Amino acid sequence: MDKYLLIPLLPLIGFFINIWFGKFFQAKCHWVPILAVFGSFVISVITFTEVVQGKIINYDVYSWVISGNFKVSIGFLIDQLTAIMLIVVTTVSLLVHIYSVGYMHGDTGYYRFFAYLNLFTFSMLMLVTGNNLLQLYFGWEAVGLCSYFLIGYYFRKQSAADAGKKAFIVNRFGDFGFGIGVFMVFIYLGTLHYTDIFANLHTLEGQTINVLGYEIGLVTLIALLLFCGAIGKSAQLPLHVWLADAMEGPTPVSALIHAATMVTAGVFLVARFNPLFSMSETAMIVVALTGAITSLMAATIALVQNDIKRIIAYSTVSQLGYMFLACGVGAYGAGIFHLFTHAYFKALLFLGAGSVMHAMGGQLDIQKMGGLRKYMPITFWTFLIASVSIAGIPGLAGFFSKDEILWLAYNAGTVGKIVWVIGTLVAALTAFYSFRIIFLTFFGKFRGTHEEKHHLHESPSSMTIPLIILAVGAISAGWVGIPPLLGGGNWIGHFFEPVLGHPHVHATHAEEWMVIGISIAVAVGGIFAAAVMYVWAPGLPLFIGRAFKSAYTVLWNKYYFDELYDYTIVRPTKWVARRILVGVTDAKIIEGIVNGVPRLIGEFGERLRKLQTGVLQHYEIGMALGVFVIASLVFIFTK
Amino acid sequence: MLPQIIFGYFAIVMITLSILIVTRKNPVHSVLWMLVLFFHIAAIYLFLNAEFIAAVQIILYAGAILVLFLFVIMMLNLKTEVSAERYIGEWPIGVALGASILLLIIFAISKLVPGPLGIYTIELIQKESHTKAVGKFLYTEYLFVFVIASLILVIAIVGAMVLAKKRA
Amino acid sequence: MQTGHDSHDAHAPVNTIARTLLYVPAIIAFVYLGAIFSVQIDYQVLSWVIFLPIIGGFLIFAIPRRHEMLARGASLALSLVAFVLSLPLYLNFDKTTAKMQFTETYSWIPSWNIKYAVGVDGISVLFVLLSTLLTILCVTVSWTAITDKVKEFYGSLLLIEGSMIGVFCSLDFFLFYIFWEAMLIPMYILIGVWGGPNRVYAAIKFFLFTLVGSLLMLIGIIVLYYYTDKSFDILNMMTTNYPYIIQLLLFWAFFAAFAVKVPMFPVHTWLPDAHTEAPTAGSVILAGILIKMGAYGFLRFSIPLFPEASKAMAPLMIVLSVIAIIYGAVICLAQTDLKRLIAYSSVSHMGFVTLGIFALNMQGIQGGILQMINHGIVTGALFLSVGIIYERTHTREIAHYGGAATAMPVYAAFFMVFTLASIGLPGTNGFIGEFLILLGGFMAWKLMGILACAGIIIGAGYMLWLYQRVFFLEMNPDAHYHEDVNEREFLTLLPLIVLVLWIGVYPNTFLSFMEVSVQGLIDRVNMAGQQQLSQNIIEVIK
Amino acid sequence: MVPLDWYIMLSAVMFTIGLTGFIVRRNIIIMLICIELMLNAVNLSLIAFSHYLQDLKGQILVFFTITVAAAEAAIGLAILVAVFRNKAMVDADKLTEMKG
Amino acid sequence: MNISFSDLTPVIPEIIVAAVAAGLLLIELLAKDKTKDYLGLICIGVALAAMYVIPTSQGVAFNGMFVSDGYSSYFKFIFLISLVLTALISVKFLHREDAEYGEYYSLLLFATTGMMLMASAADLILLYVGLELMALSTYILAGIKRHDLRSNEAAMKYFLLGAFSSSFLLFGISLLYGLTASTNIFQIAAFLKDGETSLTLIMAMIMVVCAFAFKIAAAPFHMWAPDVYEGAPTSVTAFMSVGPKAAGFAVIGRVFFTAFETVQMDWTAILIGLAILTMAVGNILAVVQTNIKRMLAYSSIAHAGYALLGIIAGTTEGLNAVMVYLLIYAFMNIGAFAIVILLDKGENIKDYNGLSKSHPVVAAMMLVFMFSLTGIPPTAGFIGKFNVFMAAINSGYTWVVVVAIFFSSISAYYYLRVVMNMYMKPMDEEMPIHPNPANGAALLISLLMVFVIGIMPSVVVGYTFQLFM
Repeated sequence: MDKYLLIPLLPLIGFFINIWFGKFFQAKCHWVPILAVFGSFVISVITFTEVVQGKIINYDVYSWVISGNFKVSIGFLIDQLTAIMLIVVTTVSLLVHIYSVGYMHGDTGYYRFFAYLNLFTFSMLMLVTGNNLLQLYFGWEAVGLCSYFLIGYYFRKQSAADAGKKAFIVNRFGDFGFGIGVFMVFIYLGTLHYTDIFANLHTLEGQTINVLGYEIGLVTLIALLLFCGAIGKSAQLPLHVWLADAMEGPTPVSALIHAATMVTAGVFLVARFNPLFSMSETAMIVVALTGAITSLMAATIALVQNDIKRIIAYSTVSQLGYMFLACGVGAYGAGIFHLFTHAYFKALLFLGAGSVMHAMGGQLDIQKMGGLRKYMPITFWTFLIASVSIAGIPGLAGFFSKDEILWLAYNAGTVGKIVWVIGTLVAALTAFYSFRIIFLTFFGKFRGTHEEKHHLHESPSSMTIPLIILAVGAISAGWVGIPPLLGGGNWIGHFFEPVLGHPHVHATHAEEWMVIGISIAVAVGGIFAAAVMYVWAPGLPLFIGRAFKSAYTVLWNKYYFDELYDYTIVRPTKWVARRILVGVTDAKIIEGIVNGVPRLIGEFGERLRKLQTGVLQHYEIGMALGVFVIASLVFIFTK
Repeated sequence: MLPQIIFGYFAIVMITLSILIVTRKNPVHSVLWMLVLFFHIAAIYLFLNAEFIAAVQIILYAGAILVLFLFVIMMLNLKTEVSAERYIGEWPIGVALGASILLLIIFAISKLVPGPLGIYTIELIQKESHTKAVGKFLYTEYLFVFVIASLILVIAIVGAMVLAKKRA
Repeated sequence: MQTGHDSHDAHAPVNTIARTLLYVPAIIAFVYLGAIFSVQIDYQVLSWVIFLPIIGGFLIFAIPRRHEMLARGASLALSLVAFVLSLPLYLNFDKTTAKMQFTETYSWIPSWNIKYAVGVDGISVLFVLLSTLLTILCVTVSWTAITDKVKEFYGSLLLIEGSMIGVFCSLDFFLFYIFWEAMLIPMYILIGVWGGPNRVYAAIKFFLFTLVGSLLMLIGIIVLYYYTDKSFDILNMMTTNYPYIIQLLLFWAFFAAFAVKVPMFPVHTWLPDAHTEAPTAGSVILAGILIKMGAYGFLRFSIPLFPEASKAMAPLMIVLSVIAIIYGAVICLAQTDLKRLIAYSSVSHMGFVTLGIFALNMQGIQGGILQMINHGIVTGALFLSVGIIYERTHTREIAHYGGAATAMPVYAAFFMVFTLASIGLPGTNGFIGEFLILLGGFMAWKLMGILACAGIIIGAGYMLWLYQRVFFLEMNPDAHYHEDVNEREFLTLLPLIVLVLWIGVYPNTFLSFMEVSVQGLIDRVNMAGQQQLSQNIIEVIK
Repeated sequence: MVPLDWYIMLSAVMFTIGLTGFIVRRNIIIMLICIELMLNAVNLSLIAFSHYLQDLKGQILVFFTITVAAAEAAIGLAILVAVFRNKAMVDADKLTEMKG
Repeated sequence: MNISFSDLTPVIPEIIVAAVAAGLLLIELLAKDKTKDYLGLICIGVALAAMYVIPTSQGVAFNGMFVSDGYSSYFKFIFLISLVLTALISVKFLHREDAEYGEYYSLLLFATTGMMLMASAADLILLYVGLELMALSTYILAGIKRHDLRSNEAAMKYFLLGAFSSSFLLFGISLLYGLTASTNIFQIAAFLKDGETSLTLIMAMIMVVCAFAFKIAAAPFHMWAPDVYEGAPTSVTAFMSVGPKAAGFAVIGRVFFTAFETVQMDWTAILIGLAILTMAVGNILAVVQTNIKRMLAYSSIAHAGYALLGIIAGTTEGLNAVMVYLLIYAFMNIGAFAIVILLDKGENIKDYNGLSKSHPVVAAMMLVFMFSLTGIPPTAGFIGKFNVFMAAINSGYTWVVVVAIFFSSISAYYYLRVVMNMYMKPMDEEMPIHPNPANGAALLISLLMVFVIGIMPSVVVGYTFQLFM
């Protein structure tokens, strides 16, 4: 047995052990999952070192589905891209597992929670390690399932149950396109294995297909269809609506699934298919613009929200948009680099938020917090590090990856310039809302109830240790990608080159300095603005809110996307189901005929029955009439 | 010409009698008109060289069947019935139907081409006497049917007894 | 917050699982030994599997009424034996040939040239196995649910089993028809006697619907008989070429029978009533196998017998399938009755099956067959599950449920797996089938393939919503769940879980059975000439 | 010589008169008489045919018809008596115990 | 002209039956025994004896007037089987109904004689006499409960309409005679073959068709059937619904296929119309019935419609199918009536509510008969239908079969309603039954044959094929 096989398999085994026997282990049931993930982590690290040394692993384990010329295997492709993903997934997963020991302590479904986490880890690993589209699809759906389970973990709560369902179904919309994309890939390339796909891609060049009367390039079409999946999974416009609701899940889940790993699968997909995307300019523009607009939209929403997790969630959407933006301008390496750093600081943000919630007894509203710095210093400092990182203050992880993206976007022609402007704007907003959380939560006076205040405490070590480790990551993860300009070697960029290529840079150093300068400036500006509004002039937000009431309302209601979908899709569908299909088609038309014919026959029978009067003479008339009719008909027709 | 005139007489009388039979209110009258009709029929049979059948017609029909009818009519004592409505409400339909069927039959008969002539010419029958000819034919060729006819008469007797017997 | 139930939650299922797992080795040993035994002895596999349940069913009718346990035990034993006897079909099946296997031929009605001829090929063999398996589960799930007229119930069940297997094995059209129709009688009784409140209406509706359809098929069969020089031999019929117009007419005659059984839109309305009102075992049989006979009929008869007509009519069939997929799925959203919802979901799922079949390519047909098996397993399992909970709560109204996951966690887990399989999550069997079907469908008819994909979205919607309403949220105070699944119920569902995952993870076990046979079918279709239904229609849906 | 057609026409007319009477009359006795009338009409045509075809089979059939007519009359009247005993009327259209 | 004994061989079965029929009258008169079960036994014995001699008594007798061939023998079997079954179900029933007249069995035998003569008749005169023998016997049988007004009414209606229809037959025969100067169907056929078709011939044919349509209760000549079936004693109804109907078909099969061969096109067209009308009327009216005897009467009308399909086919195969159909119909229909008789009050369909609870075996048997009448395999009813459909389709009348199938599906509704009442409705009150060995035997035979023919149709199908070889 190969050790690579163990990477996904260990968590799977952990899942099965825990789901069957978890109850026996009672409070000790976290050990099996943690060890399983730890095992995966260790093997991932080993694998990573192998990949760094240049080894590419690509082999099939067994044939999964064979149907005619359709052959797909379960197999592994571990290259640079996968290796990074392995590291991200296993580290964050391991830390979240450990964190959960403290966070979920005493919960009824403790064993269940860990089982799901394990299952998720397995699925995510299957997703990233697969060497073909179908396996990717398998992982894709499986992580969605785990997400469903974990969002709806508190299934007794209506909102949690709804949120889980919503996440699943919204994702299905994305997968709809994704699935068709997979079909198209198979139909036009005859295979779903990455290597074969990429080897044959050139055959697609120049082919067009007629879609509803429009000639569309085949490559573009396939790329966009695959991108549909990415949109769903990575919560991009217009399918982003599920991610904020997904915060109904336990916080570690948000950290693992809805920040660090699963939601980045879309980015991974686009990066994985970079040869395909690169062939179509249209697709690239769509990706870049989608990313940019989503990023802006989410950042603006995050400005006004009060729910700590939701703010972070919108931040995640925004950062994911960033990654797509990167991919869209051809900077796949930068995108994945951002994915890598984002995993740490965003997981850290969530876990920190979890720690806060833990202390606040489940309170999420940052307006009701304040001054927590004193009560939970570790949480404060780690949270601060993450915020600084995400805000893009130089030296920390977030700065390098974000800067790389902005710089490469700047380089990428007109579209690049546009998205660069947006990206820079978003960077400012990011800094603002990140520090808005910091200031409202950890600074100032405590605004909660007395009991809450009494209850405030630092979290147990099982929670703080992961925070610290992640903080280290949030600081240092970016150091692998320090650009040459700043004296680094951009190691990670070179590392990715064989898989993701490297965009050509035309601009000068001066321009690069300018980009860096602007981004630092907006970051600092954002932090400053936050400080002004939430520390020095606390009345200002209220004033601005009043002054731009309509804009505020729109943002507060998240651009009314939920309502839009509710009124355009959910309600009409249910209405059609209830009123038209059940009420009319089935009940009236089909059943009308089905029951109507017998009724008609019955009524006709009752009529006919009247003819059978019992009066002998009438029978005779019947007979004579019979003779007459037969004879006359025959006479007429024999003539 | 004479046969035609005689036939004309018979035809008119028989049709009139038939109509009388079916339209009389009192069944006894019907039966009596029927009796007259039977004599006319028997006479026609004589014209058609079937004197045995004519005799049977008188003996059996007039002598037996009609008497039976009369017996029953007397037995049932139908005073109330006589005053009741004669025809069913839908009688025009019946009449129309009857007329239509008559037309159809006449239409069909008008195209009648009789079959081949047999050996029993008038001369042969007259030579052998009608009764003998019929008898020979009946007791040889149709003996079996004759026997069966006896069974019919048996069940007629049995049936009449079974059905008309008073409550045991 | 659920402390009242937490202790319950914490211990009872654990014990159940622990105790139940003790049975598992015994079951494995039984099946293993049975397999060894049945493979080694030489017997007429198909005849035994067909007639053992039928004769057994009649014998069970003869059991005195007071011996209820005897009737139950006997039917369990019979169904188990039938299952073991059917194992050689799996173990000794030659996957490399498209020919009929395990064939038996005896002269039956010489004057009409009718033979008793049975055999299986890759298309039918799995259904036999599925039938024998599901029957066992039907017996066990009804163990305590049926308390009235016990022997009649089990007798009918076994009669249905035998007839169903007969349908799948018949190689003589007359024989096929006999089984096809004979099954209606016990099924009618099963629904009508042990069903829900509206059972009588449902039973008669079921009967009349199917009867009308199959009578038209009967005409078709007779016409074929004279076209093939007075022979009911199916294999012989398949090698005959019929004039196109005859093909077309007969295709529709057969369509009437098969479409009703499938059921395709718009002749589907018997199904919600029948499924809903039938007792659990009846629903399982109906959903699990009976409605497969329609799709099987398309595969076994319509397509190979009338390849040109099938090709020409395929667009229409595809459109109907897609309508069924979407219609069935959307209408599920409006259902308030647990079984009715699952019943309508069957309409949708069977739409996938017919879509795959009439895609007329390898992926589509293989996917279609696999999806039939899958649907048999999954929907069968869902109905079994509903039966299990119905036995506790005595209500089918979804609104009367809620919070079942708290009271019955193990049950909830089972139901979840089946739900996921039903919505085609990768890793479960539903995915493989649906994927292949959609792939095949998409390859053949792009627009229709896309629309069918939309059905999957709605599928997730209604199933998860159902799951939420039944299992999530606070415990409904009106619902009396009593206890989690017991050993019997656990063991009833376990084999289906295993199959769900087995097919999901390694479908080749089953796909390989049908590969060659399906290839033969496709060759037959491809060789046939092309007759176009109407260019316009094709252009619209392409 | 009277043409054969005339006899047959006469027979047909009598037959249909009997038929019409049978249909329109309410009294069962009259209906029975009408039956006899119809049979006589047929007999007439049979005898005519027999005569014109120079064949005796027709007359044989008439012979049996008369026999059957007698039997029918006997049985019919017997049934009538039975009916009359139970219901004391002889109207056919009042026998409507069973209908529909 | 001498009649030698050998000439009588073909008639032996008829002679046996008729002789015993006459003898029974005497026996009944002389015997002091109060119960008259033994008469029924004699009946059965006679029937069995007749069946035993039928195979050996083949040939033509009385100058070709009487033909005993495979065709007639098969029908005689049907008559005798229905006689046996009727006798079996009558034995205790008559006692219960207070109608235990010795003449009953005698009349049954006479009626059977008449039918047998009809089946064998090759001469229209014999045909007419045989028909009247049968008809008059059945009139009496229908009214044999003389103190019961319903029985009287049934007899009256049956008699008047029967006499009416036989006068049509007679008129038709007379026309035919006038056309051909012959009453022998073979001679008629031979004569007509050369000449051209005249309207008179068609008129004669129409008259004959109508008369026999009356006997088989084909619409619109069916209207007597429901009333008579309902009013007559149930055992007589069982007999009437099978025997005279089969006899009518026997005659149609013989006369129409030979004598009217030249106008086959015309009578096929007429029969198609009649068949469709018959199936429609029978099935649609049966749906709305509440009395099971009446329902079975309409069902019997409908079945005549199906059987006509075989005649319409106009082939030997079609005739075969009709024969098989009628045989099967005899078993299943008398079986159903046997159940009606078995119950204390079995006339109303509501009486069957919950029967499966109180009398499961009885209910199960009724279920089988109902499904057989519907035509669901593996019962015999299916084989019958299948057979006639096959014949009709082979002759190209597929569309008629489609119509038949439509109406056949309607029939499922009312048959299943009985099953539904028995199995799916709660019991209103415990229904007493009157089991007795004779009825039990009839039920058992019917049930067995329904299954045996259903599963091994060769038993009856192969036989008819041999008959025509």
